[in-house]
Amino acid sequence: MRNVSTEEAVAMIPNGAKLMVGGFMGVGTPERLIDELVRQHKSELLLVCNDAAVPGKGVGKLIDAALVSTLTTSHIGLNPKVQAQMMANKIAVDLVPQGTLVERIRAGGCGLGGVLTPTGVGTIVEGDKRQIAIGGKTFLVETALRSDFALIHTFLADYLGNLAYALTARNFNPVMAMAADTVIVTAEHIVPVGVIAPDHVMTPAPLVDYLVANG
Amino acid sequence: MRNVSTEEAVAMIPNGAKLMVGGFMGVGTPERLIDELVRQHKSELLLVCNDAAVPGKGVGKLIDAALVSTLTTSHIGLNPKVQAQMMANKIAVDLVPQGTLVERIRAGGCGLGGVLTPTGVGTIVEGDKRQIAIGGKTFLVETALRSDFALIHTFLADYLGNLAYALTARNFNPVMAMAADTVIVTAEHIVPVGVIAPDHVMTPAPLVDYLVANG
Amino acid sequence: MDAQTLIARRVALELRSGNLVNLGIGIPTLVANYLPPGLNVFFQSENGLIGTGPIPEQGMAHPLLTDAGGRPISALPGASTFDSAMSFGLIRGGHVDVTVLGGLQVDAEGHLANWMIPGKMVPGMGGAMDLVTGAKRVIVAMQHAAKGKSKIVQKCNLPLTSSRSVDLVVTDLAVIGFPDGRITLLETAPGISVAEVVAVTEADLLIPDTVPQMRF
Amino acid sequence: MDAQTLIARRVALELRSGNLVNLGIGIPTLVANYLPPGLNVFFQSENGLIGTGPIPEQGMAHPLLTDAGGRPISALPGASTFDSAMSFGLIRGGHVDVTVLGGLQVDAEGHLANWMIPGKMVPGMGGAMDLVTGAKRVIVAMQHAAKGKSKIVQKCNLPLTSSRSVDLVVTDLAVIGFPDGRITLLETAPGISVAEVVAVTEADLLIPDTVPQMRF
Repeated sequence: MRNVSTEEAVAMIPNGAKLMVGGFMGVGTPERLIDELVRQHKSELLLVCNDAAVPGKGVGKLIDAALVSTLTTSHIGLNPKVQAQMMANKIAVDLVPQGTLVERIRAGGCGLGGVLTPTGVGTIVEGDKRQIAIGGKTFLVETALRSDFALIHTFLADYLGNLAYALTARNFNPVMAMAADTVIVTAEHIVPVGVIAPDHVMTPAPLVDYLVANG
Repeated sequence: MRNVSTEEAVAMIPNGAKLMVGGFMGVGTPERLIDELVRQHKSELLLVCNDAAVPGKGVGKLIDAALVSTLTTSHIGLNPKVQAQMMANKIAVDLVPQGTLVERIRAGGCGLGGVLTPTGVGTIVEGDKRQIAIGGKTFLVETALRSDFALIHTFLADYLGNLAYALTARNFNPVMAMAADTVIVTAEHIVPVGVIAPDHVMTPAPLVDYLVANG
Repeated sequence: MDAQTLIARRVALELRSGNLVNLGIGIPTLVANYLPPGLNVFFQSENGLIGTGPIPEQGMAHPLLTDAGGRPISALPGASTFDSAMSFGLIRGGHVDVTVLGGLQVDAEGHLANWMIPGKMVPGMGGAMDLVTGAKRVIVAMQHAAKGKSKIVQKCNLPLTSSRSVDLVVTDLAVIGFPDGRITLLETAPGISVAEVVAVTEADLLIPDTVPQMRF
Repeated sequence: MDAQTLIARRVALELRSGNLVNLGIGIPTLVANYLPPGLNVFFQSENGLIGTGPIPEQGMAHPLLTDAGGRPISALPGASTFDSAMSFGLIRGGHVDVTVLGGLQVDAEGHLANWMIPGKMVPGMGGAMDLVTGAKRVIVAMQHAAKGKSKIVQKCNLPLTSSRSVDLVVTDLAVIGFPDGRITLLETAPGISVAEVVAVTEADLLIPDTVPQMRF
């Protein structure tokens, strides 16, 4: 694990990078990294996140700045700018059921090729996905998702990079922290080793590549 | 959630039941329930657990008493009695790679039909399992496992049934607590609601059917 | 009593002590306000919480504690938090006893459409597909008709949320169920006749000999 | 220096600061005793811990803190615990930088057999299949021969642990690698000649022009 500034962290991300960004309606999203992505104008991003948040918040700021070319997500209903960019063919949106999205990311992080889920069977989510019958029940083969970078926000991080999330800000963060080649973390509080008890660590230190230092 | 005595808890389990039992080499195994299974002589059990422990400890006591007809597990190397019962055709042992075993149980608890894993490809674990190629890589289709009962041991349980495990005694317990029709829990400490902070609950209360009361 | 309150109160009667319940956005959210006295249920918020409580007092909200719509909530004693993999493990794995969702259409087979209107509105399915597929019991809480058109249709022409049929539909006019797989009028709202329900319902409802008035 | 110590010390040189390392039972366990000064690695115990420390002082052991063999261990500052799904997510997902495992046979293609001898010994694979399939780097630490028979064979006749080839084999006689997919003698143990290694090795080793002595 290395400590970096916000600028250094975002400078590592090239245009066109595939990013997973933690958060649910902007709660648990690393806002400092999002702001810096906008400031450095990283564009053509392939974004994977639970939802499109709202304009001006969380990943909504990346949409505001038109930096996203492809969005893989479960919900865009509260961000009218995504709908507008879709109509104008400025963004491609791949809608994935929320439980399927998190399992695909988990699979990517855990070395699985994918999972078999009943969700989406008999709906347009089926598309041309493979189907498998087990015990008379049909499942869709949903394949693993990975990314170049995961941008993670945590409540507590210790000096080694152990992370503990708080309340509903955990959401996609721990799963994404396993599914990217490079994991960059912002923390509300950076604390000495031992402040987070071993049983309360939610993302173990070896998963974290970069921790954004306090300014 | 209901509080029950050890006797009541085990009386619910019929001969021939399929049981998942938490623990890893007997660490994190609900010993009181195991002892009571032996006392009530519940037999022909279909047992799913990480390993066969050692004689006289954890699920090893069920083997000692010859109560297990089928054992699905990843390791029996430290329990010579399993080997002896195998040779005598008194127990059928289905060996499953540890990571595959825990994913199959997780799938059972999470409503997935199974997972696609690279583990076992090109080995005798392949058997007649379906294989799926994704992105040029081959995966085995490993199907979900569920059971009639999960016997769980926790460090802390609160009055509602929220659970927090300690140290390496967590292992298979939280995953099994999702994958059984009936979940029975023993706790080292039963504590008031609120002693376990919401962020530190590892098995939420609604998953627990029965908590074994202090004697 | 307005229509939304009636629906919410009627749905609340379906909950049982100890149930793990997930409420969707809109009318379903109101159900939590009308629990019968003494009934203890666990409410799940799919962004990662069991034990959601009411909107916090002024100045007590925490930005890291919200519902799935991003609005501040509180947590009750005994609450637990978890990540999205666990949250949907609970949902898809059948651990949620009851989910209450809004709907655009429910059809004679009990199929629900509630996540998009092609060419018009594509909010995304969020957690709805997992909830309908995985919850033990699915209740749809919605207006009986929209702009004069029945939302209880013979066959959904909007994209389905799941191939799994819902268990109960509660509207401002009626309670509808699917005993033996037949769409059936179970109760009528106060002051509404069976004939009135039939008149505004596109689906071909089975009408039992006696149809009681809606409890609430 | 005895054979086991030599092997463990040589393997320890392969670890890098910051590595997440999983050590199997037997000789691999000894590797933790010979870390070069200043090297900080995380040791994982697959029963659910990162940050394993040495055997606790007399009277300090806790029954809920053991290694994968059930023996008491301690935990270092910064340790973390987790369930088996997470533990094997780390292993299969490529988050373990190095795993060191014992072996029954390694063959010319780098295939490892280490979990059963049909008809004789069936301990089960435990976590070995996931470790060999998923870890970034797989090192086998074992005696070169057993009962006079080479464990470095042309082709494994025992059931394989994985179709993935291992990266390095360290024995009491040699270090063997697989550059360009060819089984190659990389180092010889102190006092052992190339000819001696070749004589006790069934597999057809590639011998470079110069073969240095084993570092340790």
